[in-house]
Amino acid sequence: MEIAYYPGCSLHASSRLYDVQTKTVLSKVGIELSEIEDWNCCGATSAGKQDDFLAIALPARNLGIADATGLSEIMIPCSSCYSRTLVSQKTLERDPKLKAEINTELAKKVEGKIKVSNILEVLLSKKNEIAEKAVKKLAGLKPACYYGCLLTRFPSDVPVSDNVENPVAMEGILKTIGAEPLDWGYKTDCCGASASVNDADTALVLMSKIFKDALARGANCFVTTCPMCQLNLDAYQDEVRGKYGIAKGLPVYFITELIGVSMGMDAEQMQIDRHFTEAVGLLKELKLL
Amino acid sequence: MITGEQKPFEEIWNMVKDFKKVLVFGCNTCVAICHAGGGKEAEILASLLRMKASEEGIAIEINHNAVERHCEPEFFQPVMEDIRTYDLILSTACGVGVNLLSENIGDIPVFPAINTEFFGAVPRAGEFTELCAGCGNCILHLTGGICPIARCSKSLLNGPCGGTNNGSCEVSPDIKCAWVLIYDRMKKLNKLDLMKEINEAKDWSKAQGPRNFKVKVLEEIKK
Amino acid sequence: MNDKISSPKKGSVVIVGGGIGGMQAALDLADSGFKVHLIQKDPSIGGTMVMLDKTFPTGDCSMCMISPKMVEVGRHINIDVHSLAEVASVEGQPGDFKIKVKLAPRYVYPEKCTGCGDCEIKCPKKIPNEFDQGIGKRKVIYSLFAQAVPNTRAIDARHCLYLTKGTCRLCEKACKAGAINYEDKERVIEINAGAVILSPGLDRYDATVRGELGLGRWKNVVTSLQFERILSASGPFKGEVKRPSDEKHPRKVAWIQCVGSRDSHNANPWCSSVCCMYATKQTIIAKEHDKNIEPTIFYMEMRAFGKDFDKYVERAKNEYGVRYQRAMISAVREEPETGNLMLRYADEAGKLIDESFDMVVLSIGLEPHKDAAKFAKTFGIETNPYLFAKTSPLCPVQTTRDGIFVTGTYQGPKDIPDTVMQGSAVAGEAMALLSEARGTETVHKELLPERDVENEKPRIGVFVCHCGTNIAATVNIDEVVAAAKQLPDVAYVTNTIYACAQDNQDMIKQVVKDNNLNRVIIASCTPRTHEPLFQETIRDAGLNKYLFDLADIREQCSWCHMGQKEEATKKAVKIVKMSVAKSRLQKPLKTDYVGVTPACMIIGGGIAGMTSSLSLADQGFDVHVVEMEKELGGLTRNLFRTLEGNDVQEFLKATIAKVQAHKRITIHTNTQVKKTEGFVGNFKTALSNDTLISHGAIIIATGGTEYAPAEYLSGESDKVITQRDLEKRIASGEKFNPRARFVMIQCVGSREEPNQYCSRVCCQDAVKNAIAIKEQNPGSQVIILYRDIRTYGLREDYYKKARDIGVMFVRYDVDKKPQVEKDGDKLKVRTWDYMLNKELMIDADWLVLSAGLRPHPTTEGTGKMYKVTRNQDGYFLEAHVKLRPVDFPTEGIFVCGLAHAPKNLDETITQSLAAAGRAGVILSHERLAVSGIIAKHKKELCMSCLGCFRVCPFDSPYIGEDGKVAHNEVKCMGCGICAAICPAKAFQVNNFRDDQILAMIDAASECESGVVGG
Amino acid sequence: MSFRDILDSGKFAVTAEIGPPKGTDIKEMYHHIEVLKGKIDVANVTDNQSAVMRISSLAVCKIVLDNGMEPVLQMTCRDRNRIGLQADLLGASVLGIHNVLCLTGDHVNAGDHKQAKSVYDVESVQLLKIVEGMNNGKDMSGNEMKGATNFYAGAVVTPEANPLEPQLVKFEKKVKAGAKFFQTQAIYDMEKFKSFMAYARKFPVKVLAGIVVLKSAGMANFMNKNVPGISVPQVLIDEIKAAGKEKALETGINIAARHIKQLKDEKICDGVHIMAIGMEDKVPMIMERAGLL
Amino acid sequence: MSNSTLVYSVETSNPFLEEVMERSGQNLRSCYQCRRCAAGCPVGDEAVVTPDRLIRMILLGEKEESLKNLLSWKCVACYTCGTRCPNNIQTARINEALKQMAKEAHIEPVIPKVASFHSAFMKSVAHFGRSNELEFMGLYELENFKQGGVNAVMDDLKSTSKLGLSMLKKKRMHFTLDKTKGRSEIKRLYKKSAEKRGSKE
Repeated sequence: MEIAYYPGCSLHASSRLYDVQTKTVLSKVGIELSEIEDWNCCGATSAGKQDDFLAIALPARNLGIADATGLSEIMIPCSSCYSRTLVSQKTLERDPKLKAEINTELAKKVEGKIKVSNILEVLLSKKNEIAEKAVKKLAGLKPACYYGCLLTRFPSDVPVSDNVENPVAMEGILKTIGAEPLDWGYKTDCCGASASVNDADTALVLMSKIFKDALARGANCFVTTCPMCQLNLDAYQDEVRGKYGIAKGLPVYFITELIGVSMGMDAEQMQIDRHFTEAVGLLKELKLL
Repeated sequence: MITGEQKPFEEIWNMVKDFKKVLVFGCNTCVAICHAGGGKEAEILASLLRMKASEEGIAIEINHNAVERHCEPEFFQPVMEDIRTYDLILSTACGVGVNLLSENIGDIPVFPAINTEFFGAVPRAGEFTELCAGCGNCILHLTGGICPIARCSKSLLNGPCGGTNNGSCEVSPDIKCAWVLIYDRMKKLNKLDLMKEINEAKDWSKAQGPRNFKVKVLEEIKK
Repeated sequence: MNDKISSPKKGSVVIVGGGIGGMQAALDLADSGFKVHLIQKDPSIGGTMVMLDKTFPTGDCSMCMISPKMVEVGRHINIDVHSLAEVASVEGQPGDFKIKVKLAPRYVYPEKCTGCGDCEIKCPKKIPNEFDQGIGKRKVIYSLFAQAVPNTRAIDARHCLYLTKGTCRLCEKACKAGAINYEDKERVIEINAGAVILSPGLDRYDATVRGELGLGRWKNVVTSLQFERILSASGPFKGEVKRPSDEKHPRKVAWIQCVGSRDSHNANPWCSSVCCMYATKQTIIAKEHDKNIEPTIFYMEMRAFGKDFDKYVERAKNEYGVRYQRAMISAVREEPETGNLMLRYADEAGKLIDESFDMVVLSIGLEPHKDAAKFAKTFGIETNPYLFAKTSPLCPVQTTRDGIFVTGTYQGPKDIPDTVMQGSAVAGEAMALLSEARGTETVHKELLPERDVENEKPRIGVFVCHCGTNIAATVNIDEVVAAAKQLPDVAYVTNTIYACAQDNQDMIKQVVKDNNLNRVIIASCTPRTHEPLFQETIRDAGLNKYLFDLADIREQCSWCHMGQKEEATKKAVKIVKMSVAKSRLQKPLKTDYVGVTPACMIIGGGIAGMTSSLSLADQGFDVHVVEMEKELGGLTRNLFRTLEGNDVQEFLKATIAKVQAHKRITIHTNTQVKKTEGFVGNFKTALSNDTLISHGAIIIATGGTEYAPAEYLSGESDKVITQRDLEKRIASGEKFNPRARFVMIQCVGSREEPNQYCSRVCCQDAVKNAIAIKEQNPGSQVIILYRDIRTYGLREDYYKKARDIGVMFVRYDVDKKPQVEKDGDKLKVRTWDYMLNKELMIDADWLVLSAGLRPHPTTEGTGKMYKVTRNQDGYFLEAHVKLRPVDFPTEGIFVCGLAHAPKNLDETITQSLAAAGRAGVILSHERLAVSGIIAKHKKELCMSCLGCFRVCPFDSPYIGEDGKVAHNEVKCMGCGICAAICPAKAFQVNNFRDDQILAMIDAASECESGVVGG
Repeated sequence: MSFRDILDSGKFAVTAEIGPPKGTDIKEMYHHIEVLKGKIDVANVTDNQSAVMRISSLAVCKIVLDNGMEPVLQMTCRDRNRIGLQADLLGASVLGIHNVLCLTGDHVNAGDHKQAKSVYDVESVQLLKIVEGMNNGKDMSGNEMKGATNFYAGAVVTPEANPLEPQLVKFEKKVKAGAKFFQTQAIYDMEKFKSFMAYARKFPVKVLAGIVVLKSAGMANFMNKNVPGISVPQVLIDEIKAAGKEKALETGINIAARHIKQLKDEKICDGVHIMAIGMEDKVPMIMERAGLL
Repeated sequence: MSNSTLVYSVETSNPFLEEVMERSGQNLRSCYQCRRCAAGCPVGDEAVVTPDRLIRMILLGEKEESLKNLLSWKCVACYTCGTRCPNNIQTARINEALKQMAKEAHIEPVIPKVASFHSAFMKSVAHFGRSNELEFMGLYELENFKQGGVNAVMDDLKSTSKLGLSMLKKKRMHFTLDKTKGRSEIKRLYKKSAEKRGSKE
């Protein structure tokens, strides 16, 4: 099965490992990702904050390209890109005038027919296959599944496939491969990724709350699908721990690398060594690597 | 009517506990109406005492009876013979009844089971209010029909004291200041001038007990 | 309505849904000559109210209030309860509907099942108990709750091991009555009825949809209904307030209001109307159960709009220390170690506060029931966009299909009294529709002549019931039988497995005849449910029914002394002894009858009185409307449009025309009541126009008045007007300056001493007028200064609309009221904005005061004349705030409209129809039976102390012409208060005479004389 | 100059209270007399104030007199019947005490002997008449006495009572019964007091305004709630509150001084009666700040 | 918050309110002050003004205070407030509108670094069609320099360079520039956006 694929800037850069993992794992369950050609940045949070028009128009160009592929579905692993693209698509659906205006500037016009999916929706559709391919059960792995803001909350109303405030897709998938996800209180709270560079204090306080709750509930790692969140929680962990006196650090996994591990892939294949916070040790401890 | 309230049960029990045969004797007039000392209350009290006796393991025979009035000998004379078989009469009549029975019964003690209160009106079911003190020298015509002797806690005769507080008495916010009531009433009756007259100090001689009087007509007839 | 009905109308009514509203309608109809089919989807009737612990403001146990009604419905000869039933289709026309009803299999023969519950004990499978909202468990063969009606078990086929897997059959073995029927099948029956009443009740918002609130996630977050079950003595914690996670006693408990309500974005846009009050009630009851609890209610607006509601809230605050925090909670977070819940809120000053609570209760709102859409289709009625049945404020209980009526929460969110009111209202509407068919389908029982036993020596028969194992497992029945045989005057003793089973009823009748018994005692369960049944049994055997006595050895013995066999048996023997002692002194009592004048007098010719009069006249009764003013219409004359936009003046005109044209209605304008004498069924009234009228019932619809404000420069400036003035100006087409600036002030003369009540209508009026102004001139400025906006129920839509079109709402506090100053011919209003914490200064061209409602000045006099009480605010006090909202304690007198409390037009119309329905029940009888259990007055013992006269709630003692107390037995309800208070024992209640009670006490204590210890 | 002369002269009079102690230790009372001597015009000696039992006011009046200050004998009707009252009046007269303030007296309910039988054989108005009679050489029953008294009789009035009208009726009666001067209950609202004075000025009597120093906002609130006839306006309470806890007393003293000054400067009444209630030491300071010393 | 009296009138407050409503696409009028947004705002403690109060300020016409409020700059655009708002008001969108309006009114950014960050990001996208860390960081520091001089840059570099170093170490940063070929299209979109904004000013 072929699905259109929009990696976004991060998966080409700071989170390249996620790009690798996603492609590898999905191909194992029979999904072939076809990266759309000559895509551009979605505008991310910045466009939303600075320029209403571009916030819709930049993703629109990608949507036009995607529509032109003739494929029925496009998967966007990055939560920010997913959010921007989905909102753009739904906004244009509601606002034909704006759609026409943008389309005049585009080589490939937005039609609006392609289904925009996040990675969890795609993984969920292959839950049985993932379970079948899982040769290792991730027993002893107690992840706090972290969805972040952008997967279920949007700047304007769009249909959300999971419970907005208590999403459970990630837990569902992880359970099928034998992990023991915990319920906790900060699944969808903001980690402050967008502020970590320009307003670090704010970002640190938000992260500290997330860490404290996950640790108090006995989590031994985070799992996420958002490259921003992953980078933020992973890279700033020392600062958060130092500033808020948090005793323990936690590896922050992409869901894809855990699925990969359960499918029997090693750390190198999954590029697990590219985490800022040591992430291989726990898996080794649990005899998963 | 005369109002009374039953004494605390413990107090009654302490009066009764050393006797062997006790009659709880009710009066079916005034104190029956205020549910303190009628035949029914006498019966209830007798029953409570029996329970208490049984609880304490003390053998007392406790019975009850009642007549229409204790303040007139004619009413209790018919049961006198029976009453004399007891070694204690616990009267639930008012103080008048206790006195009169004591005088008539000889050497058997008569104890009060109720505290006699006052002559009362019944503004509402179960509520009794003192409106007259029986002082023997009525001045209600000067005070708009509201008695400062009975209803002012200091029995003042010339207006409110400084303790009147938003129409209430300094003794309790539940008591209305009689003089504020009188003022309002006099104002309504357009008699405020009368209120400005100084009332002389009260002649308390008419209120000094023991008092008695004779009905003049009957005196005449007797003659 | 439809005058082209060719076939004759049917005298029966189908009621769909047996909650409190449906039951009220069923009883009113069945009591007034109509056959009722009550269709209930669940295995028992009862609806939502049976799940509640206590109801406010009286704190009465909900079950204790509703259970007698359920029993009455269950036993009523003219009500057929079809449980586990659903309507499949409705065909036909008003007066003659054909209704197909699908009966789901019960797997239990209802006629054989005695409800003993032995099967339930044996059933091996437990599933979550939906009645306890999933907190507890129940068996697969079950009754919905202990007091279920019909009291037959049902098997839940989805979970039954035998029906799903083919093994088990334990219930069949356990049932001594042979009532299990695994072969049961679905059946369809057809009912032919004249009218259909829909009262399917409600569902509750599923708060798990909003994950941030933690329901289903954090154990100590419960819904308000779950909390209700936690409070309930029959609930999972037996009434102890515990939290689910660790069954510890919570100290700090938070209520979060508006969960699922007033949220057009994520949930339901409407206000559920009931949550503010039930949350307040729950805090009070919780505090009463456990004084250590510290309740906090997080709310947006305290919608205490009903009669005496504000006072109740004040009581919660001041007497119980309930904290009301005006702030909404965004999310509920569990603290990992303690299971406590962290709530964050912004206080009034804008400060963010984190506060930890031991438990959180979500005040979930009401919704139309889950299959409302399908339901509407089945019945062919229209719904509003939210799937509530579509009605009009002017015809509040009529659906869009003629002959089909709606009541209760299916019409819109509402509380118990409003539901009961609508129950009686639909009954009245159905009575009016089917008046000509009244009595055509009901049955009466033919009775044998009573045997004269007056001079016979007592011959008592005692039947000791096992109640399956309910009694027999704890009480040694043989010992009780043996002991009973030794008692004086006992002629016959036997035991029986189920005294109440049909075959045993026949046995008892036979034994009475064979042994020439003249008294019967059954030692079994409670008189509350079974006494009428057994009385009927001995009546069938030719005995006066008052020669029966029930010795309760189940509720009062085997159930409360479970596991103490010996002591329980001893107690059972004593209970039987007491019963025998009483029975020996029993005398046959006569049931007297009085005739009924089939006419009603209605005091007040406003919309309330007129609505009642039309309904009663349509029901076929003569009506006298007494109006003190020279024209009909009352306060409705000042009302022009409803919030929903209906033309009120048009409606009023039409109503007056109908009243004037109706041949059964006599109108007395410019007239007042001089004096009324008599009692229920037989009143005689002299009017000020010297007419003398005879009537069987009275409806007091004396209305109210509008408060004429003295505040805020009223009278000093012609720019200060009332909401009513403004409505009139708008209605008369006045064109305001397109940039006119309006300031409206709410709660003028309401909700503060001495008028500590909400006038209920003002928020709607303000919103209505504000919308009208903004729609006329979008550029005008309308600012509403309010304390709480109380647009309850579906009215919330209009509040939202007002905001959306730019009406500005600014809250003020009673301690910091707005200040108004004159500024030339303009006005300046200063008020405090609690959001910005600063003073606002607003220039106004118009100041519109929302002046409240007051009781009509005649209320006091009318109250005195009929000896009916009024509440603190001067409105008439109904017999029971929950279940008898239009009745007075005095039979035959009813109340409706503003005389009862402030209310909106639709509510007045509903209540007026209800009053007509209730009055119709009485007037439909040719004669009224007077119970044998009444107080008897011995004049020779009486000393006229007036104790009885003052305390009797029914006014049956009176001061006779001789100046002494006399007693009107027709009015007597046999409550016995007079007998208790009478110092001279001049009053004795039949069958509860002092000699009987004393004989029972003696029998129990075996104490023969007054001597103890000696 | 005697008290009567001072008032008749039109001088702004200042009186204060000496409260007799419970017990025989009178050191502190001596100290108070010392503090006040030469500053105030006369000292009122209270009579079992608030129905709390203390040294008799007559005895203390004598002590005050002996220490060089003129006393006013306060006399209530609560504890003595008409015979006792007259006997004490004669006693006072022969001891050289010539000012008497006639009061009805607080109910025993307020005091420390709640079970006592209240007397109230006569009350304030009648007591004034008794004094008047004795000044004319006759006792209450009209019997001629050997030697008349020469009392300067006064009474009290509550200008801020609620309702006020019945109090004013009584005020008139007191004037009629022979009261020559009035000492008022504590006043705080100048406007209200002025309107009272406008009324009182119709009668030939001297009025001394009662002054009680507010020690704290709490005390003000307490009095508003619990003491009949006293109402402290909110602005004064706010003023004390605003000053903070430390400065509350200071502010209270300033308010009292300010009021006294205003009363004197605007000639609103004839003097003030300072009820120090345990703060006799501060009276000179108040007077000083009011510009009276 | 100041305690001075606010003189309210629709005439004066409406133009600003309407503009915010139009630019943010949010119906502020529907707010009934439940304050859920305040309670749920993750930066509520830091931002001084919470969404509810910001909405009220705009409703009541406190234009200047609204344009200078700290919340708009602290907002992390998590959309919690709007998601839970019963009246569907996304304060994050209001914040975006206010910042743009502030910029157009030449009001200094309350937190300059936030402005620099996003403006740098957008410039970086304009250049290559995609965001490239190195280039973006360069632009960001340049913006920072414009706003706060050398100190601001030095301050920032200390923390960011540390991160950059570990990113390099973990092979999570790359040096080849990712570019979109259809950059002319993107330029046209930028131009259009500028035109649209221009027409508003």
